Amino acid sequence: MMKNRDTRLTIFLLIPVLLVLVAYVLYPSLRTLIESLHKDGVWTFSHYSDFFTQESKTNLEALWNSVYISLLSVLFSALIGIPLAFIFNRYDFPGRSFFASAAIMPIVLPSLVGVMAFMFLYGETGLIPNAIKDLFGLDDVPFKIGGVSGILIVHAYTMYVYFYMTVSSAIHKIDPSLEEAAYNLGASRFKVFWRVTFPLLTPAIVAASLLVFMISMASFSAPFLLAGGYRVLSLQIYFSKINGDMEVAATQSVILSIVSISFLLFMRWYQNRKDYRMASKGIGAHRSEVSNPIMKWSLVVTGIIGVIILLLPHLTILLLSLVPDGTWTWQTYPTVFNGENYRLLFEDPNVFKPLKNSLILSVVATAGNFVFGVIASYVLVKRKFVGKSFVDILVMIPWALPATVIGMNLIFAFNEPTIFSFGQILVGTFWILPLAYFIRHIPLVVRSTNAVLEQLDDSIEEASRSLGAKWFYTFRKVILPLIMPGVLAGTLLSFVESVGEFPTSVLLYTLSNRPISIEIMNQLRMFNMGQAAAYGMIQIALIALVLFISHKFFGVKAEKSLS
Amino acid sequence: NSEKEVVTETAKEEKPTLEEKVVVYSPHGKDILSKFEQQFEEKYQIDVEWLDMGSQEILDRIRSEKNNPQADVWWGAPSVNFDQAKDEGLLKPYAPSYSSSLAEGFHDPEWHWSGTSQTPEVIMYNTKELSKEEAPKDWDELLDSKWKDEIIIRYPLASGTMRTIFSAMIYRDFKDSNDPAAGYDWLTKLDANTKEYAANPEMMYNKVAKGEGALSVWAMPDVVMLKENKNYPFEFIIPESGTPVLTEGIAIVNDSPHPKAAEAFYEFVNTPEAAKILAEEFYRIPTRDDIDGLPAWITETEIKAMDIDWKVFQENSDTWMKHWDENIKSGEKEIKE
Amino acid sequence: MASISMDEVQKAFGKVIAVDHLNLDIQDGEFFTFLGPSGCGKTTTLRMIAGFYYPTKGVVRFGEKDMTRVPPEKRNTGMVFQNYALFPHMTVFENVAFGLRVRKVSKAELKERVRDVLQKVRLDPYAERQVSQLSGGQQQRVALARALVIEPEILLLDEPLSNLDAKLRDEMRSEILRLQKEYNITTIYVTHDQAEALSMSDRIAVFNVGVCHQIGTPSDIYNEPANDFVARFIGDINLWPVTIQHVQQDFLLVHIQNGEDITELTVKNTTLPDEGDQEKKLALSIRPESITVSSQERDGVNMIKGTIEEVHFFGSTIHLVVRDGELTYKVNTLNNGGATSFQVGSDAWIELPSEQMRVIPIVSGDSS
Amino acid sequence: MASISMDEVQKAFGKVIAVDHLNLDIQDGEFFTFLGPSGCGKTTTLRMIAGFYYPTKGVVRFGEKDMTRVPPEKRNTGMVFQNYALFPHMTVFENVAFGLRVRKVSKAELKERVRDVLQKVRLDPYAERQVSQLSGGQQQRVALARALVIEPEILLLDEPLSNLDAKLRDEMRSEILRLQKEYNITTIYVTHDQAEALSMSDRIAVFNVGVCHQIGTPSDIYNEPANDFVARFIGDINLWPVTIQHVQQDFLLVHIQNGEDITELTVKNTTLPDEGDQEKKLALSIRPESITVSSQERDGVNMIKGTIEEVHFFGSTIHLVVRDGELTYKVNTLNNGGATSFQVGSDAWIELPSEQMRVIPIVSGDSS
Ligand SMILES: Nc1ncnc2c1ncn2[C@@H]1O[C@H](COP(=O)(O)OP(=O)(O)OP(=O)(O)O)[C@@H](O)[C@H]1O
Ligand SMILES: Nc1ncnc2c1ncn2[C@@H]1O[C@H](COP(=O)(O)OP(=O)(O)OP(=O)(O)O)[C@@H](O)[C@H]1O
Ligand SMILES: [Fe+3]
Ligand SMILES: [Mg+2]
Ligand SMILES: [Mg+2]
Repeated sequence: MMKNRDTRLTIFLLIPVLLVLVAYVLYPSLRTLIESLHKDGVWTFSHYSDFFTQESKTNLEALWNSVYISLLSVLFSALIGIPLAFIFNRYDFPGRSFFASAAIMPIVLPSLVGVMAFMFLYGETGLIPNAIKDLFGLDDVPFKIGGVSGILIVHAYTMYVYFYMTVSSAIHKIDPSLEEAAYNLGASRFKVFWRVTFPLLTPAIVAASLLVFMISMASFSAPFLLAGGYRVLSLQIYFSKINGDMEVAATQSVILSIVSISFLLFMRWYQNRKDYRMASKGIGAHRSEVSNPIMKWSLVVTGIIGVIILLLPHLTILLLSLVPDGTWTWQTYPTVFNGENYRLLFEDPNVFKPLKNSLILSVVATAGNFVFGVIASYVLVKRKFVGKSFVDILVMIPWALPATVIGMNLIFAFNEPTIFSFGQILVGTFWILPLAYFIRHIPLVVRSTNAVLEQLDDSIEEASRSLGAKWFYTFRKVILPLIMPGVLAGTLLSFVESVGEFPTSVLLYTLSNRPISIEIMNQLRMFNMGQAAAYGMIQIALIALVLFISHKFFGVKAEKSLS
Repeated sequence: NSEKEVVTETAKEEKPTLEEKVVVYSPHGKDILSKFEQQFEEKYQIDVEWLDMGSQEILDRIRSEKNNPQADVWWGAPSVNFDQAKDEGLLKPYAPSYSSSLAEGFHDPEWHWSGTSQTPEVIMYNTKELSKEEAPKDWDELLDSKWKDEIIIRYPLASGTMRTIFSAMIYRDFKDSNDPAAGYDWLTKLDANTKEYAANPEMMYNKVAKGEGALSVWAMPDVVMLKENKNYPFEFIIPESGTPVLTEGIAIVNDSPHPKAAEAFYEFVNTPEAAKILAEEFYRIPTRDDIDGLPAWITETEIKAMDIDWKVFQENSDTWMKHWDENIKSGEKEIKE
Repeated sequence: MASISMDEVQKAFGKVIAVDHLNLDIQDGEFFTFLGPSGCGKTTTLRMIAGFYYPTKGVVRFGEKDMTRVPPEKRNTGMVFQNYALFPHMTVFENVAFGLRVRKVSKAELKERVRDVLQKVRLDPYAERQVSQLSGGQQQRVALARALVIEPEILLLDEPLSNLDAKLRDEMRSEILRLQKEYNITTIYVTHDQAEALSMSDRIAVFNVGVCHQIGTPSDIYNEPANDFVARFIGDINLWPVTIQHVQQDFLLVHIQNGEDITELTVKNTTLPDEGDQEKKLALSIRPESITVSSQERDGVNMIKGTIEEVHFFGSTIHLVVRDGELTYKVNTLNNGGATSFQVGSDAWIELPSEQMRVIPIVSGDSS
Repeated sequence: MASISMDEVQKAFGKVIAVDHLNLDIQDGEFFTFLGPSGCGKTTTLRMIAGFYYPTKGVVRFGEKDMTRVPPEKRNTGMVFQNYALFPHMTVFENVAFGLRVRKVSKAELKERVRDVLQKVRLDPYAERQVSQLSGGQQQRVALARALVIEPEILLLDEPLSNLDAKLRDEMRSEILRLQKEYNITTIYVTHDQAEALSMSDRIAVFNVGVCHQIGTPSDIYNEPANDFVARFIGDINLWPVTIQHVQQDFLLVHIQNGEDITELTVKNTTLPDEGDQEKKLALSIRPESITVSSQERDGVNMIKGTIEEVHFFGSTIHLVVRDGELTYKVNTLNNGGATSFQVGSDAWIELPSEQMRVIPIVSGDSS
């Protein structure tokens, strides 16, 4: 292709994207790769051959389990997230906006405390099974979670949010007349959903599937806490690392990444077979008024009940935070409630420091994610260039690798001066954490932005440019507002994730930027379940506040482009 | 930390020899650390900054900060961790003023670390479920089939305590036979009785407390602490045949930014007064043999320490644990639907 | 059983009333056309029939059955959307096959029918294309094919041919008519092409800003417009405010103000408006093509001499504007060689045949 | 400096060649129309001029400047997209104001100009609506207003009036023409309405499947079509395969096969095709409105007696089909009272004026 302004623009946009990716994703990852190819100081594939020929097959078993759990996690998350997105975006009922926001609360759950809340709720001695047992006078608890089912429940619970958010933002972009056309051709409600709406959501669903698949592959807390010894690859990596086999850990990480990337390539292929740009003539945003009241209200009731169930773990944390330490040990139900934990917490003059740190870190990292994500996504979706798949893979790697591996990569890469860190040693400084958050959450914003961008009719951009708007102006005034819901979905997710981020934080935090998740972890380590829960509540409140504010201030704008 | 401004003002005149602050990495938790921070700052007028995190994490972190160390003192970790760090050249040797009061096993021969407290591993049981008489008295009694599905064990790979216990079980035979087979066999039987491997201590406590299981094995100070401070229905039994006793220690980080202050802190946390506080308030059994007036639960408990060559532990425990993980841990237990 | 009736239907969007007081009765198998200016409520009405909007007031019936709140998928209507609404994730073939798939038509028959209809809309070579790779007109034809292939009871066509060239439009028109007659499909057609409306429809409804002004056969509408809006909207027309001077057995004597002067004309009596309408202002109407024009002097009733002010060449016809004093007359004549003798500025004699003129009430506010 | 020239331009989408060997020279200030059947490459050509597609081969110039690869925002073109491409997140006002905002027009002027153009497209009451709340035609007018308001050097209109009613279309047409003349805007217009094309354009290019068949003034195109495709595409026409029997000074003697018989006609000589084309098959063409018809017996050259087979009523005109043996003649005549005497089955005498007939080469494969 000849050089022209458009290719130049592509290159101009691509360069910063590539720079960031190479510096902070590729370069550190290569170090892992290199590590995995070393044994006793010589280059070799022996770690890989060991992986597959190992006698006890534990690695293969773990690999298989990981894939299996991840696929099921995708399935279950989709089964919760997509219907909820529908109910809360397609039907209007009192309190809709509250429930719609509340539905993303699971992601707010601090990972360890969250999983423990689950155990308190649904474990063998959990509140719900025992309550049912006592209520109906059963001999045994009717159910309990644990093992694979436990992992899956926790995964579905925390990860459906990815589906919920991406699908929510994409639903609004669907031209309602397409669904109308399908109804008109005689398709039943289900058919319309299955044959038209659902396929049109493909970009969003692909995005969410990728995010969920990869995060389950790399998921740590849930298998660690719930499965006892159930073998998954992410745990194997952790144990290899604990056992000091860094090279084996690296090998396992590389294999995990390869599986995730294969999934990515498969999804890309699947999505690219078809076209999702809604290019009908004119703006067909006649809101369909079709509704069957019984159906509607039953859906709505389901949705509301769903959200209440989704909020139970938060309520459990609230409960835990109100129970003073040592008063709920062997008892089935707690008996004493007071603000003791909060009092202890607030007696510490530094209680707000981690909060402030978390906020600053997250804001800095998320701002970076926003800018980078939008540009990268635009380049990936709307521009042509060779090596797109490669860039796409780079974008997803931070999600495919377990967080601890990312943390280790960063340590390897930046505990010596490099050009990418402007000749500074980053490890041990304030900036390493926001950088880590930024890298971790690149895929979130890029993917969720991709999802809406894929649906955008190109002629809108063309119209703007033919009216004389420069690319950047067009981007700011036309494209960005249109894709805002998707961008915001991703940004919000990445912000929320940053606030709660633990696995890389624990490797990289310093005295000056110690975030709230570390604080919670430390309380837990000291068996202060109550104070940890109280801290968790503060974190939840903080995130809820941010959600509320962003809803108030950005929501208005985003909504407008939705109508 | 926050007091920095206040502290730095006065620090200059009083103790000009110390640096302006000392950075401590420790798993001891906020309660202990705040207490000692406050006392140290009062005495030396310099700032104490601490990061509390798991001992494994400290090791990782000191390793990753090798090129520009941030920490001065590493306070609290089983001696094996220190040995490992020592081998990697992460620690600076320092013989404290009280070195004479430390027994042979309580410090590194080259003084790269020294012990501050000892942690015997014990059998823990739920007092609501079992009486003292019913409870097993020794390791081998755990294998009795009546405890089937009554034992809840912290998943051992990620836990120093559990690794120590499991390794010790193997070591009992290994030290003579040089073959872990008998130990593996023992662990297989334990596995058969084990109801569940809890992923973290909190879950384990919770499950034992609520009676999902009645027994566990764990570190004694923690059990005491849970019982005394948190009202858990726990009691412990020191196995008659002897139990591994971990030494927790303190060390100074190589190339630490504040070496003088580090030494001061090193000394400070193992003064007799400090050791007494630790014992009384935080259930830590001191290593120093020159401390009087210790609480009854220490003086009255007879601890029969297993004779352990920690070097052997350090060399083999990874292999043993790996073997356990891959070959012993029962497959059914992991998938509890 | 596919007659449609709408009874006092109103549709409001917030404060905007898109359709008001609409009463329609469309017979089974009828070809019915909605005609009206942009934004007058045609699409809205169609969408109420298809079931995408519920009327704010009023009732929609198919046959005897109240369909007002029946969901669209239960109505067995086929619709061509004004914006096509093609499924972007499907190929042309899949788009067209969608309705048949839903109806569980067998694989073989489905293939057959889709191929068939694609052939009819001249798109058989494009069956496997993604719709985004089609031109505007091709997309429109996919939309048409998709609605036709299911042979619905009711066909709702919202400007289905607006982006096609004249030839193709002709072909599609006959295809629609053929299908409509063959399967006796009640068809509602929205178009802006009056010739199309007049030539295809059994009956036509003329709308303006949410109100239906006249319903009737094409020649009713064309030759006997109910009021000046309809007259003006359908085809070109000459309209002058008029006062009735004298009512005779067969003829009316009417006066048109021509500046200071008055032009007196005789008009056939049959067209006198109803009593009620006589209160309103009246206008005299005559179609431009009903006026005969000659460059030679002629004589007769309603014969007026003027000068040619404008000449427009329109392919087969020529449109003239002839001025007499303050009055201008629009005149259309065939472009048959001789017509070239009409030159701007030259004299022309025009005749307004008395049986071609109508006196009708004025309803529009302005008189542009 | 807004003349446009395209030099051997080709555009391929994968294997599909949408435009091929295109050579165009559009003068500064010219009103140029693209005409052609659906899918023939009009939009593609327009998009190459606007800069949304880069030609696969060939060069696009504005004036002397090679613009082939200049990005769209540097071209100062205003475009009405076939699918409107309105900004869904903006109100009508904001949509229209967009181009002016980009041009940093002062607040007051911007408001003024937007109001002004909205008035012209009759949308001033809708300024604050979201575009999704508009009817199809209203949206189209927003698209038009948005392109017009910036008074670009080049205006590209892709079927800008297809969804408007005749009256509004008339008004919009004059508005476009007025603007175009006033600011001397080079305008390229795509339409399917031939009357529109013929009446508005300075010149017309007729396309078929990617190839341009003829470029010329409206009367060139209409009266002297280059070949049977153009002839057939523009307006109705009678076309018969023909053989030239005899070439005289002024007249050709031609034969048309009429079943077993032969119909002999004399045609004015001026229309004999070029040498090159004589190799090809030839056809005789005459417009239906050029044929005069009478229900009374008449006499003369090229006078044919037939029977009326079909009568179609088209408002101001009547279309007849007259049969003589195997040959049918399409004849258009004015609906002026007397025309009603044409009845199916009755005799008719038609005359084919020799100066209205043309002999042209046949290029299309089929002869439908
Ligand atoms: N992206 C594409 N990929 C493949 N073929 C295409 C693509 N875009 C257009 N075409 C084909 O190119 C040809 C020309 O398309 P174009 O849109 O220029 O037609 P058009 O003359 O504007 O037709 P219409 O009047 O129907 O709008 C069509 O046959 C169309 O199917
Ligand atoms: N969702 C809406 N909200 C507010 N007003 C609307 C909405 N939809 C349509 N309207 C208004 O209702 C009126 C009728 O719209 P409708 O689409 O029925 O017009 P139409 O007759 O189909 O016009 P066109 O020929 O331009 O398509 C228009 O003035 C339009 O602006
Ligand atoms: Fe401090
Ligand atoms: Mg409409
Ligand atoms: Mg087109």
